[in-house]
Amino acid sequence: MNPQLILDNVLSPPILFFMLGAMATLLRSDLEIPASIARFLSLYLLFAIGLHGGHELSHSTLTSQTVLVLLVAMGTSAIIPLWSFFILKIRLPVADAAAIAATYGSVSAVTFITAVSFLNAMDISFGGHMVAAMALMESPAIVVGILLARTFDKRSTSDRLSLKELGRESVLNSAVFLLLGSLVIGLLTGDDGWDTVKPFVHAPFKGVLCLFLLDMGLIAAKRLRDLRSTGVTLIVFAIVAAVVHAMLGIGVARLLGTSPGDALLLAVLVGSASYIAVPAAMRLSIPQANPSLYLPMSLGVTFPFNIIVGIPLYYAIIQAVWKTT
Amino acid sequence: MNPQLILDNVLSPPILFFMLGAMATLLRSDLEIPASIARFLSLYLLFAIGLHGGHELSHSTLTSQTVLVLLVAMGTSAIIPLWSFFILKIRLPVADAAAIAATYGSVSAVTFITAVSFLNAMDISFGGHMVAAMALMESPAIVVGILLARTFDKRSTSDRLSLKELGRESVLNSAVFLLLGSLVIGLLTGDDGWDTVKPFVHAPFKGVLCLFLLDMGLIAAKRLRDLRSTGVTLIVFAIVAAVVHAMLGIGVARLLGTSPGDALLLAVLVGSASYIAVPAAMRLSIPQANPSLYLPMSLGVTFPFNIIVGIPLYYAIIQAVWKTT
Amino acid sequence: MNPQLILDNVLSPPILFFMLGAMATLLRSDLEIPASIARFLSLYLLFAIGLHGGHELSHSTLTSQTVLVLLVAMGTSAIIPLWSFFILKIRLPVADAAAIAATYGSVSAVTFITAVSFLNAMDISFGGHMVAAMALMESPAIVVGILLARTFDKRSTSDRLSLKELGRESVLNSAVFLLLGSLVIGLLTGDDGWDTVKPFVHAPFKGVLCLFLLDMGLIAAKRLRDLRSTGVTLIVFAIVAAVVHAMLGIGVARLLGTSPGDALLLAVLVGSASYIAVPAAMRLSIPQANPSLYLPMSLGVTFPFNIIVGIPLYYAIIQAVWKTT
Amino acid sequence: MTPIKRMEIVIDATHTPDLIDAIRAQGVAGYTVFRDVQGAGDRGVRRNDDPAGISGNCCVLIACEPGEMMKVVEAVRPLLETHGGMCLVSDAQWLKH
Amino acid sequence: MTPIKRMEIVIDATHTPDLIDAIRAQGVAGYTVFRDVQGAGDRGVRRNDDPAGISGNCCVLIACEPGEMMKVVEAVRPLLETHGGMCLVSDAQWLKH
Amino acid sequence: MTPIKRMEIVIDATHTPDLIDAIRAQGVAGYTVFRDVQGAGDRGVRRNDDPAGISGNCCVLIACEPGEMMKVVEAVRPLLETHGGMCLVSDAQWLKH
Ligand SMILES: Nc1ncnc2c1ncn2[C@@H]1O[C@H](COP(=O)(O)O)[C@@H](O)[C@H]1O
Ligand SMILES: Nc1ncnc2c1ncn2[C@@H]1O[C@H](COP(=O)(O)O)[C@@H](O)[C@H]1O
Ligand SMILES: Nc1ncnc2c1ncn2[C@@H]1O[C@H](COP(=O)(O)O)[C@@H](O)[C@H]1O
Ligand code: NA
Ligand code: NA
Ligand code: NA
Repeated sequence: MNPQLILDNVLSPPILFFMLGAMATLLRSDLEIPASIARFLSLYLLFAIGLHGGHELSHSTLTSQTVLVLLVAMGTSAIIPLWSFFILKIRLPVADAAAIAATYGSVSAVTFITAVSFLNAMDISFGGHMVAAMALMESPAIVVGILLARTFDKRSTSDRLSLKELGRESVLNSAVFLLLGSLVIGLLTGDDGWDTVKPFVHAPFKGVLCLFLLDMGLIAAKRLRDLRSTGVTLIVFAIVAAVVHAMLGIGVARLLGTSPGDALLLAVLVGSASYIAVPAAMRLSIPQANPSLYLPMSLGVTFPFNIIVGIPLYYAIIQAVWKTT
Repeated sequence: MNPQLILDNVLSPPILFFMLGAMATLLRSDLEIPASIARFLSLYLLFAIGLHGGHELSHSTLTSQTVLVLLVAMGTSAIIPLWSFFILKIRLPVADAAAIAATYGSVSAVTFITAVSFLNAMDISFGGHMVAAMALMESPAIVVGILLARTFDKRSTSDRLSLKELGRESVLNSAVFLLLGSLVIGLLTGDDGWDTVKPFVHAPFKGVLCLFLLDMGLIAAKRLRDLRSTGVTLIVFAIVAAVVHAMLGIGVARLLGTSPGDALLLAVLVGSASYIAVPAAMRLSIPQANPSLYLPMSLGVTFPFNIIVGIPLYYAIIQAVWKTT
Repeated sequence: MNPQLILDNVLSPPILFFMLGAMATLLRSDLEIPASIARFLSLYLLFAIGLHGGHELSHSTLTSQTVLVLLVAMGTSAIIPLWSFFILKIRLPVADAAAIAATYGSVSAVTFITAVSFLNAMDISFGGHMVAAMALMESPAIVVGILLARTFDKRSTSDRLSLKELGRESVLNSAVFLLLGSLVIGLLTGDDGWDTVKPFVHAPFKGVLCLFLLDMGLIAAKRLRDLRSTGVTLIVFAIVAAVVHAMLGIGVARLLGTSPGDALLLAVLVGSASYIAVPAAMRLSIPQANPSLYLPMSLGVTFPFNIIVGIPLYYAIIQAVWKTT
Repeated sequence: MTPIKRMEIVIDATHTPDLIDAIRAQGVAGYTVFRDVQGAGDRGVRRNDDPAGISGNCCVLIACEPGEMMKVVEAVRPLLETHGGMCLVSDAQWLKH
Repeated sequence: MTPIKRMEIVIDATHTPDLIDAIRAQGVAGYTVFRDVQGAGDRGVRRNDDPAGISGNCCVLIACEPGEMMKVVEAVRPLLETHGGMCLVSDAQWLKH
Repeated sequence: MTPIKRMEIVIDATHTPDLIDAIRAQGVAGYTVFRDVQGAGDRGVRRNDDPAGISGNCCVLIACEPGEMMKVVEAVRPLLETHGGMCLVSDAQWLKH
């Protein structure tokens, strides 16, 4: 594996700002991004990713391979929580195990974007349908997580939970809704629509991402500090799950015969964990689960691991595999 | 009338985001734009419209027709509240009637912008002075509304109200002040000034508008829900007033012999109702008036009606009229 | 001296928006920028200036003159507080004198940017290392100010103050940290990094500056009002210090043989006073000092003086001096 | 001025809508909500800083008739049991206007 | 610690400057303002979400001498009559420092 | 419900972390923080509007055992002496859940 890849990845402004934020927390600087701004930056990113993805989709033809990739992506999002749950249940209460499992079944949009930047920087192409894959991977994990909690511990889920509620949590969740809505609007309005919004959602995207990652660095370092007190097992899980799931993603991509670019994106989707949509849904529907477990794991461990080490690592593996066969 | 026009208008990103926001409210998604962000987006829009309008003005020559259009625009803003007041007074207390009347005399900057986008998308030209017309239409309605309230019900207006206060409410009102101030700065600094601010106020404008309209959709749907309890009469007024006033605008434009583009903008100005400047002024100077009447009417009914149905409808009429004569 | 220079400077959008903001306060308009937005705009400016400066640095070669300029800049930042302190101590308590002294030793990033715009508008070149000079001038003044307070009045500084704390206040202070961090990231990522962030930090910069200055105008006028009650001496100090220090900057620049552009920037750095980094540090480490003295002086007097009158005045002097010799 | 019970409830921002539904169901029509509140308690520090918006609290202030107080308390209790938070009750005078 | 009256007033954000002028006119120099407060009462739900900024409340906290209390209440009353809102008064101890 | 002391402290936003350290050092693990609070007092008007962020206040609400109250007060007092602010203490009932 090529250490240059890791270095190049680390030396990009988004990653460096993430590290600057983490440093600010560790050195106890009083740097802070106002909460409403941070929330807006994340709305902006979802809005921009959605529109961009929708526009890409409007150009791509629906081949059977594309459909297969989408189905497989949704499938992994539904299956990953299953084994994660049973492994986590050995040590943790049902509610916590289910919430963490759902978190790891789902995806991190910002990890995905970082992988896209990585591919762009190396001039490697990838399919426009991968954003759709990402958008479709949020909901199945939420549904499976809730069902697991409800099956193994009735009291752990919110009383008002019905099947209707279930659909609602997984699709009307603000992050999922904005992402899917923007995707559909991008698809419906095609090139004409894209031309009007492009100067707002495309050109400044990377810069906004830097500021967002600065904030994520601030937060991730705080969460990591919180997590230390809970013991090291969960930290290990957060890294092992990332790598194992990414390998699964790579394996599946190989079987489907995708391009190396699509393979990296699939690896990153399968290997990443949600820290916006799923935590918000879990807080509502599995209130017994402790948010200071599932959030810090995905935000403080898996996320930094993936964007700093994971992406170049997975890509090195993909290069090796795609070459040999 | 051409249904394609409505469809094309609806299929533009701003309108689709408005509808996405409304859907989020109706389906009870927890999507929310932080209040400080929403306020900032609206400051940005006023700032951008003002600078753009000022720059356009700095290029347009002051013909007698231009002056006439500006005077007529201000005139309608002062006269509309009169009849609206007497009609509304049949059913409503003086304070409410006056506040609603003022709201409908004034204009909605975002409706105006949406009409401008509509014209741009269809490659129809219009005069740079129309932004000035818009900026000048806020204040007269405020003054007339306050005077009506004070004449017909002394107790309804704020005690501290003097003539000086009156001028203040109508010109120093934050929305009016920022719009007029930016307009004057755009005019004073001309092309050189415009070049420095353009990348911030021009290129990303449409994208910001989408986010703002997403928020407006969220809010409008909530207000509409609130309004249902007050009875259907006011909803009917909110639509009829839009259409009747727009027809008045078209008629006046025809008499003045403007271009079809200017006619649409005049129709939209006369036919729209304020939901920023005037409500803020009414809350201060006619505190007895119920804000849960005048705000929902303009924000929840007239605004969506105009941007979705009104603009293409008015334009179809203009096409018909301008062709026949 | 050429009055045209002042006029041209005043007729630029940023300065006009500053004046619009001040007018809004004086006329008692209710115009207001939400606090979280204002904080974000100032984070954005530091982030953008830092990245821009880092990118410029990555292109400039480190000559002995450059190094000399940086050292001198840091030197003035450390020395100015000394005499300022002893002059101010005649009238004021030790804590206040030390805090104001530190404020004037340090720099105002926005004054610096305004001078850069001024130079750009007149097509005058300047060195990329000047941003580094600015970034390096924040900390020495903070350290000297704290040491002065501690030497002359033990009780005035915060108990927890150790040498380690001292370093922390001066470097981990959020404004200094973000500026230096962005500078380093800009330097590390060079042209490739710059290309990805440029559309966010470069093109819209001037427009954001206008909005920020609108807010600064609102605030500066309020502070000036507050300051009137404290007596006119401090207002006089705030103007005299600006001019005297700027002259010092010009003198030093002449001795070092810099270009006129660099001379203006040095004058503006030496002549300006901090209203973000230093006040924040003083509040923490010299809590006895009254923030309603040091903040209004720099924000309400020195800042407007420099951006409106100072910059063209200093430049006129530079032109005269550089011509004669 | 009349005597009144002043209740203040700090709860997870995510569950504030549920809390409001619960008190409305008891006939309480007046309340005030403070958003974006941080804090610490049994469940650790809540910094209101994560992008999912699940680490913030809200504080809800309710002035209610002394007679209504207990039923509001009982409506609130199950929510606090599941989600954590706190509820303080004190005496105050209400300015009739 | 000395006994003091603790007043908290919830009023329309738009009219908060008037409220502050009114209490200042009574010689009250100390107060604390909480912005962007939501709520519900006789005049319906106030979500603090409209672009005109007229659907938000502020909460003003005033600690004043027991002797001053009634004149502050009387200064506040007409504002609440016209604009709605609420005013609670309770007893507290003030930490002299 | 058990009797409890309700303390509310308004302090400079800049010094809020120090305040929290001070009360934590007294063993207080529960508190609620309201950010971006404006006000006026002996040190003039604090508008929470400057870019350095030094003109804003925070309000910290602490519910603590009556027995703990005095030691918290004593921990808070030196901070208020140096930095200004205010501290009110009143009685309340805590809903056990
Ligand atoms: N003793 C206390 N005093 C003030 N606020 C508290 C206290 N205990 C809990 N809270 C608030 O209630 C929230 C949830 O508390 P908990 O469920 O105990 O973690 C905390 O984040 C605080 O905002
Ligand atoms: N009983 C109550 N308890 C708490 N807050 C209230 C109550 N009644 C009114 N309020 C607050 O005062 C505002 C105005 O009340 P009103 O004028 O009754 O609509 C509401 O939006 C609430 O924030
Ligand atoms: N009497 C009071 N009532 C309410 N809040 C106060 C009072 N006095 C001071 N404060 C708050 O405490 C902050 C600091 O007060 P001071 O140190 O007296 O300037 C003020 O900005 C107010 O927010
Ligand atoms: Na995953
Ligand atoms: Na109108
Ligand atoms: Na200086």
